[in-house]
Amino acid sequence: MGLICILLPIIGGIWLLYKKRQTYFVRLVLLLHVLLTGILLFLPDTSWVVWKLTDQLNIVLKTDGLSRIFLAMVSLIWLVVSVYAQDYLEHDENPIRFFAFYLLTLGGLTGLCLAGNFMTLYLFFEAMSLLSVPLVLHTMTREAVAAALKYLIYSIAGASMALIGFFILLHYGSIEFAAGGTLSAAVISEHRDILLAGALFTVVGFGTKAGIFPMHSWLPTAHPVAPAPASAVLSGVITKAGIFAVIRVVYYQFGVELIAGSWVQYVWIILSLISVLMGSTLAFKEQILKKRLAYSSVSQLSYILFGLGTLTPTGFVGAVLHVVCHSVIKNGLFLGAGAVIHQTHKTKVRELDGIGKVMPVTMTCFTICALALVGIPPSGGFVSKWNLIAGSLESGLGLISWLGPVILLVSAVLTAGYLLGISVQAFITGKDKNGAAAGQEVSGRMRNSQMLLAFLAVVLGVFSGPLISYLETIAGGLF
Amino acid sequence: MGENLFTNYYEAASVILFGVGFTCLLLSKNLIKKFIGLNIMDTAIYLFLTAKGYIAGRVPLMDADSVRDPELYINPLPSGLVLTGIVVSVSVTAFSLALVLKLYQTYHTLDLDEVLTKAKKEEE
Amino acid sequence: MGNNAWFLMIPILVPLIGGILVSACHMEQRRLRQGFVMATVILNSVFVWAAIFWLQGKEFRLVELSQSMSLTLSLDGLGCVFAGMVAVLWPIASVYAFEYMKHEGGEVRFFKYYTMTYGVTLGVAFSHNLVTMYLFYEMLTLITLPLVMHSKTDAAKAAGRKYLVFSIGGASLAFIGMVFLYHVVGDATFTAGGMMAVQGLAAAKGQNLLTIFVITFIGFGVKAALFPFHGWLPTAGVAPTTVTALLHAVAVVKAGAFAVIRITYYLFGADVLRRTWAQNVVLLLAAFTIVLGSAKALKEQHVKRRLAYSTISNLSYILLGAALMTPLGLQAALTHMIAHAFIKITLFYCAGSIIYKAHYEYVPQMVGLAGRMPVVMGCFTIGSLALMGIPLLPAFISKAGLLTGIVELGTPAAYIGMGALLISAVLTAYYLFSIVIRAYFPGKGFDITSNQDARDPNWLMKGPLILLCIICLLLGLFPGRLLEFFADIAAGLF
Amino acid sequence: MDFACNFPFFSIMLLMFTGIISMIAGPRPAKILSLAALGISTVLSALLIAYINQTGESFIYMMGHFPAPFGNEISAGMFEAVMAFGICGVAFLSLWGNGASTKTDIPEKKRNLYYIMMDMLMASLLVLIYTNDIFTAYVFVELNTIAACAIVMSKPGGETIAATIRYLIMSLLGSGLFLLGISLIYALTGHLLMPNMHEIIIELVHNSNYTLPLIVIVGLFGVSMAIKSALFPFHSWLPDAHGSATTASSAVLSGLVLKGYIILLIKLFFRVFSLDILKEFHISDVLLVLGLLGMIMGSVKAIKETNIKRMIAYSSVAQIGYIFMGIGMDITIGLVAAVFQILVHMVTKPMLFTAAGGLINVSGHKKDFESLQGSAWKDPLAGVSFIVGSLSMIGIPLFAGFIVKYYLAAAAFDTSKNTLIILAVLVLSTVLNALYYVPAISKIYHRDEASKFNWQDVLRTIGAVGDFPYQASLIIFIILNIILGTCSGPVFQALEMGLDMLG
Repeated sequence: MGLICILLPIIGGIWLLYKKRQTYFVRLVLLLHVLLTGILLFLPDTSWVVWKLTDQLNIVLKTDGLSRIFLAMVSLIWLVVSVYAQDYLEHDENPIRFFAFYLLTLGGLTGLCLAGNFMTLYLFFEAMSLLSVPLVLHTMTREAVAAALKYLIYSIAGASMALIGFFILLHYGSIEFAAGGTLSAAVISEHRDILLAGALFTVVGFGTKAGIFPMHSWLPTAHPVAPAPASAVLSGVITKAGIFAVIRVVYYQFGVELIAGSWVQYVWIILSLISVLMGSTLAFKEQILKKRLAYSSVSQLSYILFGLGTLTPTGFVGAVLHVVCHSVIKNGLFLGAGAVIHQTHKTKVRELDGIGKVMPVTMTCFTICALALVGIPPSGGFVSKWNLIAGSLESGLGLISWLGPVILLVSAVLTAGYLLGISVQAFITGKDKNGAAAGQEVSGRMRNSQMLLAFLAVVLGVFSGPLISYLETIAGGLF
Repeated sequence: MGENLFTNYYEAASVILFGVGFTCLLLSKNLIKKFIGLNIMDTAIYLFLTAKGYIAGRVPLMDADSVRDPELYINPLPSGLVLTGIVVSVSVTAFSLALVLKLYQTYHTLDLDEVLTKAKKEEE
Repeated sequence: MGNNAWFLMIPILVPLIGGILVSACHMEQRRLRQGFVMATVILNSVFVWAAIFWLQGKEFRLVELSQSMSLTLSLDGLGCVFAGMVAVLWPIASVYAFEYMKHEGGEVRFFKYYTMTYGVTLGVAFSHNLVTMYLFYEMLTLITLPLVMHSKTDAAKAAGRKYLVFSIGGASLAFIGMVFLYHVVGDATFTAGGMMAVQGLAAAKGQNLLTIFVITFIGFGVKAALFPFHGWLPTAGVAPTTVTALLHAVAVVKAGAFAVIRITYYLFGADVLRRTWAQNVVLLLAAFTIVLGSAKALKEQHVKRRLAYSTISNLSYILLGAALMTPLGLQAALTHMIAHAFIKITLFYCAGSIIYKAHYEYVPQMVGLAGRMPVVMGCFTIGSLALMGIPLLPAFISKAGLLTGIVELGTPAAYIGMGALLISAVLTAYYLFSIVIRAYFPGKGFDITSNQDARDPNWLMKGPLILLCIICLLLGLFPGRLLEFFADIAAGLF
Repeated sequence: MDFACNFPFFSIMLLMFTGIISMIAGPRPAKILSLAALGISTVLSALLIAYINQTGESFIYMMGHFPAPFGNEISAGMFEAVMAFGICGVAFLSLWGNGASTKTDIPEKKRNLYYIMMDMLMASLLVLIYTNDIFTAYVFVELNTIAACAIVMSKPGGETIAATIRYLIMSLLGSGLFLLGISLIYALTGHLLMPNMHEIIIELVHNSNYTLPLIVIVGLFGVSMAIKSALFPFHSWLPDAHGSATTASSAVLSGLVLKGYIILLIKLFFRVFSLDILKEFHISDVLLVLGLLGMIMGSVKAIKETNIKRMIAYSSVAQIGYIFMGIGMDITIGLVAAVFQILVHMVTKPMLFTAAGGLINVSGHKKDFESLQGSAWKDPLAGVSFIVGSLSMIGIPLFAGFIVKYYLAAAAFDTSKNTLIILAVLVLSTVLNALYYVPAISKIYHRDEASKFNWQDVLRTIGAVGDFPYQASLIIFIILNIILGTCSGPVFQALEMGLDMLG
């Protein structure tokens, strides 16, 4: 079942690449994928060894709570964005290729979500990185190619850092995912330092995908050059793959009790806090719209890493929740930005005066998402951040547990600064700036998808109850 | 040291001679001179040998007809060696002079370096 | 003493004679020559496999050199690995060579030496003791020299000279080690787990022993392009691609690695060397070479030289594995030996086909080539992925082995090696994918009409390529049996 | 006093008388005579080897049965016997094999003189090997010098004469020093026979009198012999002499004559002095260093050389370096290795020269590599033996050179000297050897694609090129080389036995 779920988009993509089908084919595939995912959601937990390379190394697929959440998120957003993309790319010279790799990437991601052990995780992680490269360099401009290579290198570097952890685990424990970690107490007590080092490497390595300091610099380069739908999913979803991997490795492999209170945890949290602050300040200073969003991703993702780093159930819940919210929101934002660029070819923030007059829907959705990201109740962002902060207060890390929330709040303020500023510019224009913005509202499809995302952003906040309780059950298994 | 030199002046002289011959053999360009130097060198060594064989106040083994007791004679062996040596050096000298002659006929010079340069030219 | 052990001579002699015949009968007609060479090579591969199946453990003494030294052939597990690998690759490579050499000229000469090399390589694999291996090792150098200088250009001659100096130099370093073993230790027969005598000696004059080991390791490492003696390999890239592919990615260089494994595990013995400064020295050398090779490959714009540098770094993977001196390490080394052989020959053949068809030799020229030569670039991509160590492809298995072995050994030098491996993994991805990506995504304003003439080559070249790719994939998917076999070998040594 | 003890004396006398008789004989009889003499003395020394092997001890033979000092003595042991055997045999092969080229190179009326000189040369060499009396040694050194110069210059042309002159001067210098050394040692010991001198010198050293003069004497002997055997830096005369002479002469000169002096030196060191004394005087260190330098410099010079014969001559310098290195390590195994190297070089170098001669013949009597290109296809046998020689020089197993290298390196492990430096030089020189022999091979086997050459021709030429003796001798040389390379054991034991007979 899971295998079909993975293979479907991959085969679809390859088919598309060679048969050059019309794009309704894409939607068909995606719908099917959502359907399958839906079915998968309600099937019981399973674990299935697909392939035995050696007795140690094998490919395993499993479904559990975490994978369900991520899978649902991924597949849903993919569908939404694809709808938007069809109109966005209608004048593009080579939409087929874009969609092909779009599907392939989805395959990779699905595999990642369903991975049952470290080996599989690594496999699909690499696959997804490689397959998403074409999305980045789709426009084929010089800087696009450069950015793509940078993206590639950072991903590979991250992955190979993670490999260190992989092999240390392979030698000292097992690489199967099991809630609460796989390492026996004896091993931990014996090889503590090695294991901790491995854990740190792995976290930073996978964190690279999530743009953790000091491995963040690819993100603002790669995301903006891609076409808007691509940057949306890159920044909204694919980055979450890194988060997912971190969760898997930390909570399902090394285990909480190894890391809790160790120097690794401090390093981790401090790194994430640094990137939170840095990301939002840079975003604040950034003038190019998409770049600004990218920087904001850096900071937001580090919120999540921070939440995970607290190693508390609440923090965990908040983190995963923020994963979902942020992916919805950030997609919404990018789609909005994309819409603006698509219609007016304006990329700089200060060119956007009065854009709200000509593109009301877009900018409204943009604003809603912005508010959600800042964390205004009752949006999703609020709930997740609340949990994050609560988590850090629970964590009992002394100074950090106080410093963390402060930084989060500061960056929230900054967020408000760099996002709401745009909305304000867009709607409230000075009298002399009248009609500065030309062009008109985007087509129906694009509008709908934006609206849908904005709607989701709010809904997630209001009806977050069931999700939270579900997450708490998961977290219950981990601590 | 000083009277040392004086007492065995034969050796001193022979060493000096040897030096002269050696330098002459090595340094002078002219082939004839080289071989003269060689001869001087040999002579020096013969002098040395004979000096070694000489025992003060005795006579060489000349007239074998009137046999007296061997106490009166000098050590005959070095003399024999010297004779042999002289013969050898004479023959060597003859040979080398013949060579020089031949060389002069071909190259019309006695300077070895010139000869070699010419020989090289001949090769090309 | 097997009654039919003399059969071990056959696989060595057949190609030598065949090669001589090629030039003796002066086969100018291409069909005849190709038929003949192909027949010889395939026949010989059959012989090799026959030997592998029936003659393991047999030994055959050719001649006594002196009281202690004798030329003896025998076949053990390790030999089987090497011989088997060569026996599989040679026929495939020959098919490719037939087509490729058309535009190089001097085919008679080429195939003469090409065939003879086969025999000599097998000789290295079949050696029973150090002096025998030394003999074939030297012969290997001398017989591949004409292949390096094939084009007879000044560059080729210079390369040949460099190759000669490095190889002979390395061999004579190894010679010192050999003399030490025969003279001081008294024997140098390959015995699993190292010779007792050495272990006896290890107690007595350890330092001297270790020094000699390092010298010997470096000496044989020269053929495996170990820093600081790696320089010849890129220079030798002037040779025809078939040579570079088969010899300088597989036969010759692997012979070096093979020799290193021999001396480490079969003469000095891992137990004597493990956790000594000697091990650290060789580990660090290998690690440094790994990084250096990949870095240089990144800087290099000439495709073949880039691949050559990548060979340098990958060979040091093998040496690193060998230097770990743990069962896992050896197992990984052997795995990587096989894996890299197939992968690298694939890559080289892709490069060769590009040079052959499109006459492009530099990376920037290969922009948008994928449209023109889908098969070739496809194989190239698979090769690149494999070399990067993506799971389900062969190199991943060996890397897994290496890194686990490193963790197992756990000395600082070993962890440095781990760092080197990971760095070079990144670099590998970079220097290979910068080619692949450019080939598939030429970039804006790339006129599709350029490289019109570039086409996929005919089946004589395509066939081997695809076959090799398939083998790569199979190796990656079904490593089980192979690994077990290696594990058995390794188990015998500890 | 067995009859066999006369064999050394016989073979020497035989050669001398052959020389004298040849004066009245024509060229062809002269050749036959000397070949016969050489053959016989080869057989005699073979028998002598057998005899000594049986008795297991060396013997002293008084010429004309006068006791010293009136008659002078021959001392023959295994070492001398083996060397004599090698020298006579190789000389026979070189003369026999190169008869044709000798005929072309040397004018009709001089040829019998040439063979006379050859006889004299051989006789004097045998004396150098056998003699027990150093003054006799001196006399025959001079005779040897003259004869050698004669056979160099026997080939007309200014080049040879010039070479001869240089050769002559250098060797006369050498013999002068040797004579000086002799007279000094006589002055010191009052004896000319080696054993007697030995006793007295042991005594002198024992209560350390006359240390300085002794050092001077050893130095004089060392230097004089070094000059004559072209040890670096006294090698300058060698390439001219050996490069310009006719092939047979070059073969004999660098194969045998050089060795004669080294053998004499070894005898002096062993029978007059002893290893310990040499160690004490550090003369062996000097020899070692010079030997090492020679190994490098000779090869370096050879790499630059474009004239094939000169190249081979320079390689002799390097090979001599090997010998002195072996001696200089002043341990027995090193000496054995050195002596073995003497043998190996005896059989290898003449082969190379003969082969080179053949190649030169087929390529229009030109000696530079450009004109030699592809000559190996015209004379396959020469090509093959050149390859064998080169491989042996580089030190590939199965060939003699490998064994030598092996034992030298082995000695380096045992010696008290700096092992690593010696080994390093050994490695370096191996590389250098390869660096000029392999390109040479590829040159003579070079075949340009343009010239449509036909293998059948080559097959035909195998039998055709060169007369029978030429081919036969080449083949024998190859076989000898491989025998020395593959079953070195017995030879080695013989040499070891010989060396402790000397001491």
